[in-house]
Amino acid sequence: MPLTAILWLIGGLILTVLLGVALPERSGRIVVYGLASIFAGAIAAIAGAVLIGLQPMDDSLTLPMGLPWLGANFRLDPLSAGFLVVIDLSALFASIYAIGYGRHEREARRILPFYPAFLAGMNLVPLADDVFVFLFAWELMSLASWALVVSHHREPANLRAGILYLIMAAFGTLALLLAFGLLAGPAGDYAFAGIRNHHATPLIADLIFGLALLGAGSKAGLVPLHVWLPEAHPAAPSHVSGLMSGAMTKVAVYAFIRIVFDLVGTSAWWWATVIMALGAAGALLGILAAQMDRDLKRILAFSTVENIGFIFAGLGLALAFRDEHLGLAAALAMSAALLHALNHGLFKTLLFLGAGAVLNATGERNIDRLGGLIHRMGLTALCFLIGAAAISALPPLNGFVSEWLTFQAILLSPELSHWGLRLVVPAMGAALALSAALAGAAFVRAFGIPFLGRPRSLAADMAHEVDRFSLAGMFALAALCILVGILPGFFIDALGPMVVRVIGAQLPAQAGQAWLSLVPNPQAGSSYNGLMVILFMTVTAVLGAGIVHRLSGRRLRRADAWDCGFPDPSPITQYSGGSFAQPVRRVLGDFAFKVTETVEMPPPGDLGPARITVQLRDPIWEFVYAPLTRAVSWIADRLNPLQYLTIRRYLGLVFTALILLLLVLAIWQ
Amino acid sequence: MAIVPALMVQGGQMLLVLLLAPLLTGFVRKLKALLLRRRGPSLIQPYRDLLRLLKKEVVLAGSASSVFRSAPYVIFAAVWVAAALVPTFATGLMFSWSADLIAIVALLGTARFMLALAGLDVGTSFGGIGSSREMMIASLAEPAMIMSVFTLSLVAQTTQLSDIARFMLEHNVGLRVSLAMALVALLMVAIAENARVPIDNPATHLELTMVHEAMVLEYSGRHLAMIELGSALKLLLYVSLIGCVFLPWGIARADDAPGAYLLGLLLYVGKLGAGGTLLAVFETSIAKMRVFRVPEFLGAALMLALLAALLLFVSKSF
Amino acid sequence: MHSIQFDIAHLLASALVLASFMLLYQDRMFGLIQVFAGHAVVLALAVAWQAYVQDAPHLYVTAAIALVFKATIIPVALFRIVRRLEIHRNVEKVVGVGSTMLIGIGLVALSIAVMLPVTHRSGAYTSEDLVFALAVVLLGLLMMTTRRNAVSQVIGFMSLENGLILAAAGAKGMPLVVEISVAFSVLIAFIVIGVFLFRIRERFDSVDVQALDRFRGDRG
Amino acid sequence: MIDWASIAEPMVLAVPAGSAAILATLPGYRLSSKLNVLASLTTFLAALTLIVHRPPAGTFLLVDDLNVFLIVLNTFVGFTASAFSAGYISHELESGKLTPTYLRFYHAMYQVLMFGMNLALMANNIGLMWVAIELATLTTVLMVGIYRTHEAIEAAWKYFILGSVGIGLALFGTIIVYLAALPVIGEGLDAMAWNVLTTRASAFDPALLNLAFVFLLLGYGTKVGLAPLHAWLPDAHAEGPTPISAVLSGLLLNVALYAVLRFKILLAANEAALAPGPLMVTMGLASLSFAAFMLYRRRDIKRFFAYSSIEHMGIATFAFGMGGPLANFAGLLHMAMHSLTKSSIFYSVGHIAQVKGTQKISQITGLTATHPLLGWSLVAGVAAIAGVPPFGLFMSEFLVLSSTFARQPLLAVPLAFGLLIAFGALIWRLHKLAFGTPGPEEKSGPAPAGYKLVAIFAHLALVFVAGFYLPTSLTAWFQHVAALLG
Repeated sequence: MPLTAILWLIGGLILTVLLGVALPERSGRIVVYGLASIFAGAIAAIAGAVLIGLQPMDDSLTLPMGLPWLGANFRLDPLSAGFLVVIDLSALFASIYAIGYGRHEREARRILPFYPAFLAGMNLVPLADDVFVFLFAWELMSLASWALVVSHHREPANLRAGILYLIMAAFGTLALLLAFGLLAGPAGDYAFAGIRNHHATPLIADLIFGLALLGAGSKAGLVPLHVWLPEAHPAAPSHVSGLMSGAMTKVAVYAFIRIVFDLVGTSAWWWATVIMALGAAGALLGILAAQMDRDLKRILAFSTVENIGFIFAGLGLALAFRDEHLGLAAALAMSAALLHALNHGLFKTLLFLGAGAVLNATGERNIDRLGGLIHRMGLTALCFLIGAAAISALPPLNGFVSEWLTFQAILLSPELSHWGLRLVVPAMGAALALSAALAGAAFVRAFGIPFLGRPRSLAADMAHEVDRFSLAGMFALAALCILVGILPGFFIDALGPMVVRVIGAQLPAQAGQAWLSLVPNPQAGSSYNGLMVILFMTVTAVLGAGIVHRLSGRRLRRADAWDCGFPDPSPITQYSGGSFAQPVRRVLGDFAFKVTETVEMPPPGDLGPARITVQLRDPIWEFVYAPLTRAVSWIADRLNPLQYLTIRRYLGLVFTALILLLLVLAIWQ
Repeated sequence: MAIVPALMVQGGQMLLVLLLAPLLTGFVRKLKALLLRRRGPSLIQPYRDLLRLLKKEVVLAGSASSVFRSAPYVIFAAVWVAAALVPTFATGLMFSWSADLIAIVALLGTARFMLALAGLDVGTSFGGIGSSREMMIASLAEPAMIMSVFTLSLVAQTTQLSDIARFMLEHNVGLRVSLAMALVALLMVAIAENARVPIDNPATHLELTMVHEAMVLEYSGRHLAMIELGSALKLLLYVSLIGCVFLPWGIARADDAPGAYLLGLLLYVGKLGAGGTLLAVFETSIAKMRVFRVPEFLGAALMLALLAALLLFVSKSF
Repeated sequence: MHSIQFDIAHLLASALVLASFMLLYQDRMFGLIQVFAGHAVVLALAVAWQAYVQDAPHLYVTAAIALVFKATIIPVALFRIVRRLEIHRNVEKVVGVGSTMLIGIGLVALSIAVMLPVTHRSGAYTSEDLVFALAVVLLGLLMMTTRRNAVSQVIGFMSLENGLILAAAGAKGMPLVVEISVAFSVLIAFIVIGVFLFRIRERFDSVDVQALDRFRGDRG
Repeated sequence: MIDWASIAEPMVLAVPAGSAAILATLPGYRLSSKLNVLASLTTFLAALTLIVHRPPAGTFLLVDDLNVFLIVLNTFVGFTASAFSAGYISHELESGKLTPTYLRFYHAMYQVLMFGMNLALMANNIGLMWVAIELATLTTVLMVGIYRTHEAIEAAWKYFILGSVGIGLALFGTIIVYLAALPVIGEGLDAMAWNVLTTRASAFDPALLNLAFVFLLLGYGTKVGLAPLHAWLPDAHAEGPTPISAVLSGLLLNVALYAVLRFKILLAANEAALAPGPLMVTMGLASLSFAAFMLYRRRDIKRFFAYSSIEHMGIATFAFGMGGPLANFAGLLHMAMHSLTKSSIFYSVGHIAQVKGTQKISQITGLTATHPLLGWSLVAGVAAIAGVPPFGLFMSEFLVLSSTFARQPLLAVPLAFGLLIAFGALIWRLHKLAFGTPGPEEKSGPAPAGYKLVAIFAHLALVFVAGFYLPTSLTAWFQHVAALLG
C-alpha cells in the first residue's frame, strides 16, 4: 500500500521535528538532514513507482483525526503522486546539500525543528482528500516555512519579509477556505469525493475560480500576488530558499490544478484567458525584475515568478483546449506545464543551492561585489552554469524541452473556436518567447558577473570550494537537468497518468518513438531529439577541436588582457551587474518599473567621480499594496480614540446602544 | 530512402556548409568593396585568414577561465549542428527530425549564451559592453524570430524545417500577407543576429560602436578561428534558411534522381549569391544606427512577426 | 376595588418617575441628595403597596431595606462625603436642563411605546409598573451620562436601581426579590465606599470622574 | 460506596467557598498560595466527576450537557491559573508591588471568584445566576484594583461602573423573562428555573421574550466585552494582576457568554420570537472588526491581548448568532479553545512582564533569543490565537468561516476581512516581541524556572492536540449541545 508507506514516512518526518528540538546542534544537523533526505528520497521513489505503474494507483485512507465526523482523508492519485515526485526530488537533494551547508548556521536550533515540519507539510498537501486536511497541511507548510524565513531574525529585513509572507499566506488560505466553503455547499460536505458530486452554479463556479486563483496564486507567486516572493525566499537559509522556490510553489500549482481542473468540474472560456494573461504578465515582469536586481538570491526568486507565469500560461492553455474538447492539444499543454513544473523544481533548487554555496564561500549576495569565482570554486560554477543554461531554455537541457512543448501547444491553438482565446494566445506566445529570451540575458548576467571576470571584493578573492555534501546535492540536480533534457520522452510518459487524470486524454507514448525522439503530435510531425542534439554537438565539437589542435598544436601563452590596448588593472572597470542590465533597463525597464536614472557629473576640473543612481519603483506595490496598508492604518487611527474616552462617554455608548435596540424593537413590533 | 545515400546527403550537406561559409563571407566583403570602388580582398581571403589564425599561437588573458577556452568549440559545434539541419540543396535530411526550427533557433541561442559568457570572462570593460548589448539585441531578436517561425509553421502545419520547405515547394501557397510580414521580420532578425550594418559593423573596431567584435576582442589564434568560422556559418545558415523557405524552388526532395540533387546544388549556390548580393547592397546603402535605436528596429520586427502570427490565428486565409 | 388598588399603584409608580425627573432637574448637590432620599421613600411606599396588594410579606423586607438603607443611610453618607470633599458646589451638567427634560420625556414615551403593547397579557399592575420602571431605569441611565461628577453619577445609578426594584416588586410573586435587593444594596454600598475609600482623596482633589479618567490607559 | 454525584455537585461550590473563608484568615502567603492551588485542584476533580455522574436537576442547581463542559473548563483553567499565580504572586511580593495583607485578600478573593463563576454556571435559576455573576463582578473589580496604582484604580472604577450598569440591565431582562414565564408556568421558583423554562419556552409571549433579550444581550454582553460595551475590558486586563487577566479572559467572558446562550435557547425554542441571530451576528462582527483595528495601535502588551479577547468573543458570538449545527459546534469549540489559549498567553505574558520589568511592547524585543522557552511559548500561543494549525482555533475558525460562506457569503466576507486584519496585527507585534536583537538599554531579568511554565505548555498541548484530533465522545456531546442551541 504505497499511501500507507508514504504516510508512515511523513510521520517519520514529523518525529524528526522532535529530534531537531532535542539533539545538540552538531549531531542534530547530521541526523535531521540525513533522515530528511532518506524520507524524502523514499517518498519520491514510492510516488515515482506509483506514477510509472509499478504500484497500484488511487488508494485512499481515512485516519481518525481532522474533522471529527469526517476523519482525515488521504488519497494517492496520479496527480498527487506526480507532485510528490516533484517536491521530494528537490527535498532529497536540498537535504543532502544541507548536511554540509548547515555547518555554517549560527543558530541552527531555529532551523532544525522546522525543516522536517516544512517537508511534512508540503508532502501532506497533495495527499489530502478532504478540505480540512488540505488546509491544515497548507497552513502547516506556510507556518513552518515562515519560521525558517525568520530564522536569521537579527536582520530587520528578514523580519519584514516574514511579516509580509505570513500575511500573504493567511490571505491565500482565507481565499482557499472560502473557495472550499463554496465548493462544499451549504450541506458542508468537506470530503473531496462529496465536492465532486456537488455541482456549483456558473456564478458560484466563477467565484470559486477567482478565489482559487487568489489562494493558489498568492502562494505560487502569480502576478500581482508575487510581492512577498523576492522578499521571503532569499531571507531563508539557501537550501530552504531552494525548496520554497522549487517545491512549495509547485504545491500551489497542484492546489490550483486540483481545484480548477478537478473539483469544480465546470469552467468558463474566460477563465483560460485570465490565467494566460496573468501568466504571461508574470513571466515578463518576473524576468525583467530579475534582470534589474543585484542580489543573487532575489534574482533567482524573481525568475521563479517568471517560471510560475510560464507554468500557469500552460495551464491556461490546457484549460482552454479542454473546454473545447481538443483532447490531444489539452494533453500537450498540460504535459508541457507539468514537465516545466518538474524542470523548474530541479534547476531552481540547483541554482539556489549554488547561490547558497557562493554565500557560504564569500558571505556576499550582491553580485556586484563578487566575480572570478569560477577560478576558486570551479565545481560550484559548473553546476550553476548548467542550471543557468537549463533555466534559459537552451538545448540540450531540460528547460528547453518544456518550452518547446509549450510552443507546440500554442501552435495548435488556431483550432480554438473562441475569438477571445485566438487573440490572447498568440500575444501570450510572444510574451513567453520574449521572457524566454530575457531569461537568457538575465542568467548570462547572473552567472557571468559573480563567477567570471575578476574578483570585485576581497571576500570574492578569498572564496574556497564548498564541502562534499553540498557538491553532491548540486551535482545530482545538475545531472537530472541533463537527463531530463536528453531523454524527455520517458518523463513525459511518466507524467501521462497525471494528464489523463485531469484532462482525460493523453499524448502518444514517447518512449517508443524512433531514436527516442519527441513527437508529441504525430500529424504535425514536429519532433525534437535532445539525445541526438547532444551527440551531434559533442561529436562536432570534439571533431573540430581535434582537427584544430592537429593543425595548430596546443601552443598557448598567458598574458594580460588586451582590451583594445588600454587594460585597466582595477576590477572596478569590469562590467558590473548594474551596467550589464543597463541596455535592457533602458529599453524595457521603463514601462514595467518606472526606472529613473540620474547622473551627477562633477563640474569640469573636479576630479570627483561621476555618479549614476538608478531607482526602480514597482507599480504593483505602489498601486495595490501601499494603499491597502495606508487604509488600514488610517482606520486604526480613526478608531483609536475610542480607547481614551471618559467613563461617562462609555456609558453614553451603552445608553445609545440600548436606545437603538429598543427603537428597533418598537418599530419591529 | 536508403540509409547510405541519406547519410551521404547529410554528410555532404554538413561539409558543404562548412566549406561554403567563408566563401559567402568573402563574397559579401568583396562585393561591398567593389560597390565602394575599392578592389577589396580576394574571395578566398577568409580561408587564408582562418589558416593564418590556426597557425598562430593563442594568447590568453591571465584572468580567462575554462569557459573562455571551451566557448569557441561549443559555439562552433552549436552553429554547425544548426546549419547542418537547414535544408540547403535537399530536403528530407537524414537527421532533420532531431531538431525542428524552434530547436534551431534555440541552438543559436546556446551559441550566443556561450559567446556572451566568454565576453564577460576576461573581465574587461569592452567584453562587458559587447555581451550586455548582444543580449539586449538577442532578447528582442529571438522572440521576433520565434514569432515568424510560428507564422511559417502555422502555414505549413509543422515546425519541422524540411517539411516546411517541402510544403512551400509542393503546395501552391501563393502570396500571403502573413508570409510577407514574416519574411521582412526574418530579414531584420537575420541582419541583427549576424551583426551586420545597421545593427553592428563587422569591420569596425571602433570601441563604442561594436557589439559582436567587442565580445571576441580577447580571442586570438585557433580560438578566434573557430569564432570566425562560427559566425560565417551563422550567416550562411540564415541565408539558406530564408532561401529554403521563401524560394524553395529546385530543392531536391527525398528519393529524387541524382540529377535533381545536382540541380539543387547549383540553384543553392545561386541563392547564396543572390542573398550575398542583396546583403552587400543593403549594407553599403545604409548607415549604422545608434545602439539605442536598435530596440526600435527590432521591436518593429517583433511587432511585424506578431502581427503575421495574429493574422493567421484569426484566420487561415491570410 | 381593584381599580383603587390599581390607581394607587399607578400613582406611586408615576411618582417615582416624577422623582426621577426632579433628580434630572436638580442642580445643587445637597438638593440632589435630598431629592434622592425622596426617590427612595417613594420606592419604599410603592413596594410596600405591592406587598400589600399581592400579600407577599417578603416584599415588606425589600421596602424596609429601601427605606432604611437608601432613604437614610446612603443620603447621610453622601452628605458627609460631599462635606469632606468640599464639592457642595453646583452639579455641572453636560446637557442643559431643558434639553435633558425633553430627552427624558422622549425616553418615557419610548418605554411606553415598547412596553404597553407587550405587557397587556400579564396582569394590569405589572404592565403599568413595568412601563414606569423602564422609564425610571432609562432616566437613571440618562442622568449617569449627562452628569459630570461622581456623586451625581452614583445617585443616577441608584435611581436606576430603584427602577429595577420597582419592576421586581411589580412582577407578581417573583422569588428572590429580597435577595436581589440585598445584593443590589451591597453593590451600592460598594460604590459609595468606593467613591469614599478608593483613596480618591489621596490621589485627586475631587471625585470628578473626569479627573479620574485623566490617565486613560495605554498612553505611551 | 459513596454517591459521587450527590457529593461532587456541592463540592464544586463548597470547596471554593470554604477555602475562601480559610484563606481569608490564614497569614503566610506561601502556605495560602499552596492551599489555593490545592482547593482549585479538588474543585477541578470534583467537576470532573460531574461528567460521569450527572446529578439530577435541583431547584437551585442544574448540571446539564451545556454547562458541564464549561464547568470542567472553568475549574481546570482556574486550577492552572492558581498554579501560575503561585509562582507569579511571590515575585510580585518580592518586587514589593503587593503586601502580605493584600496577598491574603487576593487568595481569598480568588476562591470567591471561583465560587461565583461556578455558581453562575450551575445555577438553575435565572435570578441566582444573576446574583452569582454580580458576585463574580464585584470580586474581580476588587482584584483589578489590588495594585492601588493610579491606573489600576481607574481601571477598576471604570470596570465597576460599566459592570454595574450592565448588571442592572441584565436584571431588568431577567425580570421580564420571569414575567413572560408567569402566565404559562405560574408564580414561584419554577418560573425562573432553567430546566422548566427551556421546556415551556414555546408557550411564552414572544414580544416579552424579545424585550428581555435586548436587555440581557446588552447586560451580559457588557461582561462578554462585545463592542460597544467593551470599554472596561482592556483596562481591567491590563492593570490587574496577570493571573486575574487570564481568569477574566479565559473564564469570566465565557460565563457571561454562557448566560447569553442560555437565554438564546429560550428564544430559539419560541418560533414567534424574533430570531436572536441577527443581533448577535451584528454585535459579533462589530466586536471582531473593531478589535482587529484597535490591535494596531496598542502599546501595552496585556491590553493588546485583551483586545484580541474581544475579537475572539466576537467570533464566538457571531458563530452562535449564525446558528445551525456546524456554526454552533464551531462556537462552542471556539469558546473552549480560546479560553485555553488566551490564558496560556497571559501566563507567558505575565512572566515576560516580570523578566522585562515592563508591559510596554516597545521595550520588549527578541524574546526567543533572550528567553528561548518563554519566547517560543509566546510564539506558539500567538500562532494559536491567530488561528493557524496545528492549533485548535484553526478548526473552529475554519468551521465558522466555511459554514457561513456557504450560507451567507456576504456575512463571511467581513468576517474573513476582520480575521485577516487581526492576523496582521498579531503577526506584526509578534515579530517585534519574539525576534530581532534586544536593544542595549533593554533590561531583562533571569528566566523563570521551568516548572513555572508547565501550565503554559499544558494548555498549549491541549490546544495543539485539539487542532487535529477531537475524541469522538467529546465531539458527539459537542454536537448534541450544538443541536440543543438550535
